[in-house]
Amino acid sequence: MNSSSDNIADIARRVDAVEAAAMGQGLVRPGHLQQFTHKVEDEWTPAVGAAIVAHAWSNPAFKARLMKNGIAAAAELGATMPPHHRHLVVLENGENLHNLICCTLCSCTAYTVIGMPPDWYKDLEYRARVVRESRTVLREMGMALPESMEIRVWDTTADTRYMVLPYRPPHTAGWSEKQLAALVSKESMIGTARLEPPYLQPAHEQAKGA
Amino acid sequence: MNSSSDNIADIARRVDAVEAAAMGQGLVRPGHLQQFTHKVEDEWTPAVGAAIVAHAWSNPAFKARLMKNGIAAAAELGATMPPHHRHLVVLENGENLHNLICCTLCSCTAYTVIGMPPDWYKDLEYRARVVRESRTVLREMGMALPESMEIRVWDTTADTRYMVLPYRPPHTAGWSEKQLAALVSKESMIGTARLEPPYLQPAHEQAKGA
Amino acid sequence: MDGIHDLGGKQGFGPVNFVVSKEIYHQPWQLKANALSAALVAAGLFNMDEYRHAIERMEPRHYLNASYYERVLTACASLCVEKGVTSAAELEKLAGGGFPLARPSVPGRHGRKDVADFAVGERVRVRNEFVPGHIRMPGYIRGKTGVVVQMSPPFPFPDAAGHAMGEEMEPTFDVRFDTAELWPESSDKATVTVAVFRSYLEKAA
Amino acid sequence: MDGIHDLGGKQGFGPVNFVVSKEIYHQPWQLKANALSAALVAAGLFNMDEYRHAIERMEPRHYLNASYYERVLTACASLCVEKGVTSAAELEKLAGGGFPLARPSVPGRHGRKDVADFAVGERVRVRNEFVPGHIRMPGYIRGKTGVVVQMSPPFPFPDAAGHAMGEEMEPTFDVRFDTAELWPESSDKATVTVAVFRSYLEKAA
Repeated sequence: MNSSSDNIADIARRVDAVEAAAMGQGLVRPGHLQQFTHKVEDEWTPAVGAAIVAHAWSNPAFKARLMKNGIAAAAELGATMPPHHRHLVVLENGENLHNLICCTLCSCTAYTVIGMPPDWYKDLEYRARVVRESRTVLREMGMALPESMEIRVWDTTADTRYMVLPYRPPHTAGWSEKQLAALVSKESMIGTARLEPPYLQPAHEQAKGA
Repeated sequence: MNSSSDNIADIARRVDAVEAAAMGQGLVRPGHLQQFTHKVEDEWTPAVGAAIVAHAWSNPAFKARLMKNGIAAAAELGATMPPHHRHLVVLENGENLHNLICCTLCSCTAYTVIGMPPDWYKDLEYRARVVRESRTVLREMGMALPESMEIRVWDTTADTRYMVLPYRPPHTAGWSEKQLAALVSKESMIGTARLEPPYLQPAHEQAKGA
Repeated sequence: MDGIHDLGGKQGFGPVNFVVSKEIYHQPWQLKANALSAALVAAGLFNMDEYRHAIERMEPRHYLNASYYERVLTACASLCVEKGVTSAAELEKLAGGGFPLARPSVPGRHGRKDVADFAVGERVRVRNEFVPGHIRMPGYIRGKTGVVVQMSPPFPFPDAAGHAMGEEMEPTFDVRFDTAELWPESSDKATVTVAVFRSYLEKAA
Repeated sequence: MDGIHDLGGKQGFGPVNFVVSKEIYHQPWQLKANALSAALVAAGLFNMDEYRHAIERMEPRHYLNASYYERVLTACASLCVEKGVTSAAELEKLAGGGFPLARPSVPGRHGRKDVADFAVGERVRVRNEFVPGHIRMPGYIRGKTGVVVQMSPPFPFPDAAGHAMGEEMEPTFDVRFDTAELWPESSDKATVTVAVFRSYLEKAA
């Protein structure tokens, strides 16, 4: 790769080197790491998206606004997006319609709304395969969709960001928004999970976390 | 890559493992390594191709047969090709025409005639770039061809094998076939070198071997 | 560029390692690298397209071997060097060893001024273009025909922005392709919708 | 398959490391691996297309990281396991550690019976096909138009032979393409001539 490739510095030391150089030029302020950590851990979590989903399920007028202008509707619930995310498009799943998000060229997501992208979303396997073999990949990931289910894959190649509005499980009629939000996972807003039976397994998290 | 990828066995031991397994089934005979070594070192050398080139330069009737049926003409000089090399096409360079061989999908060559492929021929850089940027790649490799020189690249995607018949340097009129053959390098039969001034540098081999 | 990063539709990869976990970073340096990239964008040292292109310019083997956050770091380091914040030698000294950077950039290009917007429902074709610089057209849609399903507000044209050639604003069109158009007889039945910049598109014949 | 091995025209790679040397192997194991592949082909354990396809089926990162002769070895080992000469566990035991093999094969395909030979000088188009198994059509010529410059004697059709589906003999046609057709405005002026099997071709419109 270059003349020094046989003796590459430890990755942690490489990070520190760039940080030191940037700080030396005043490009990075002291405290930036703490601020970023706070955002990642406390602000940009899937709970933001889950609240949006639960509100959209419960309030048809909000849902209509959300489908029309995602960023503005999300802002009603206090959600913000970074300046370069100029458009939020919400993709509504149906009983026989499944939406699925990816980014083949890098790993873009609406991270302030659905949370930071999972490892598998950023991995080469997902990026390479999901556009061409969506049904196969989803089945391998534990969700076997019937042939009658239409699959729409969305490749995040520009600064439009997508989030999936999951199909509301029929057994949740009458639930509070708080109860509904607790159901909504990051995976369901990416489209690698659905929330209604038979797709949602009770022990889903544990089974896949092996 | 697989579950054992964190503890991959030494490559020499992996070779020995496959050899032992194949020998155990009688697929590889004792002595095969010595026979193969003899072929690679003493039979499949660029001297075979150089003799063909020198004879073609010196004998127009042979050259005509060579251009028509490479395998049959090469056989006249004792050169053989493996069974899966079913066709040898000879590509004649001219004063303003340059042919260049590659194999983008793997690293195929007419190795019994021009010698085993060099490292750089098998490297990803040559395979990726030479079909799209032939003039640039040749210039980077030390041979700046004028714009007036037509370049024809040949990608060895099937079992037709190619060899370049270099342009005979004008100053070699009257030379013996032996003298001529001594001029002809493996690189000139691949097409990453030419033999006439100003392309042939006296210290070519040393300069490039750094 | 037709780079190694352009993975959509590439075959030979194994199963997705689908682990559901709340853990975002597994090592402190990953968080630090991510924070650093955010800080440098916020400071205006580079824009998102320059950042993405710096990742794409990594030597292909380095790109494929590196983890996501090593790619993030390599882009930050490469752009810091290219923009004069530091030097490769200084980074290697600070890091105490080799520091592989991205390979050099080539010139970018401007967007087309002669393309009108497309209407929702219109059939469009992705131009048969080969762009050596930054471009956000995945190779699998080149020359392919699809239908516009929606239009976005204007974004900076990546082929210019990725080379610091200014913010040329143009909309993208979400174009829906059948997988049968993209990979005939060699894909699962589905549609793939891709956000395509106006300059990459032409009316379908 | 649209695999990582299909490198023609891929951008982002650096200069060719052009070293003129008479040395063919740099380590004894490289010679041994090469000898082994020759012996196993001679013994009839596998044909050249199966061998090439086993290399192509290597996990993409493994393929790019491996040296040429590690790829040779991996193909031999994978085919020995797939054909029952030994097992993966036995190889790992013999080698004293992990032994990464190629990923599994998918079904191959037969050649077309409905294609006539093409004449020298005829304009032909490479079919817009996406074949998940072994194929010797580099991706950069898919859908492209060129001119036949010569025809070869018949060879085994790789898409069948690479999957042990028999030797279906058909000729290849050396088809000459302009680089301006292959990579418009993004290539050096030249022609590239590719040996293309009859089944991959159709008459140009």
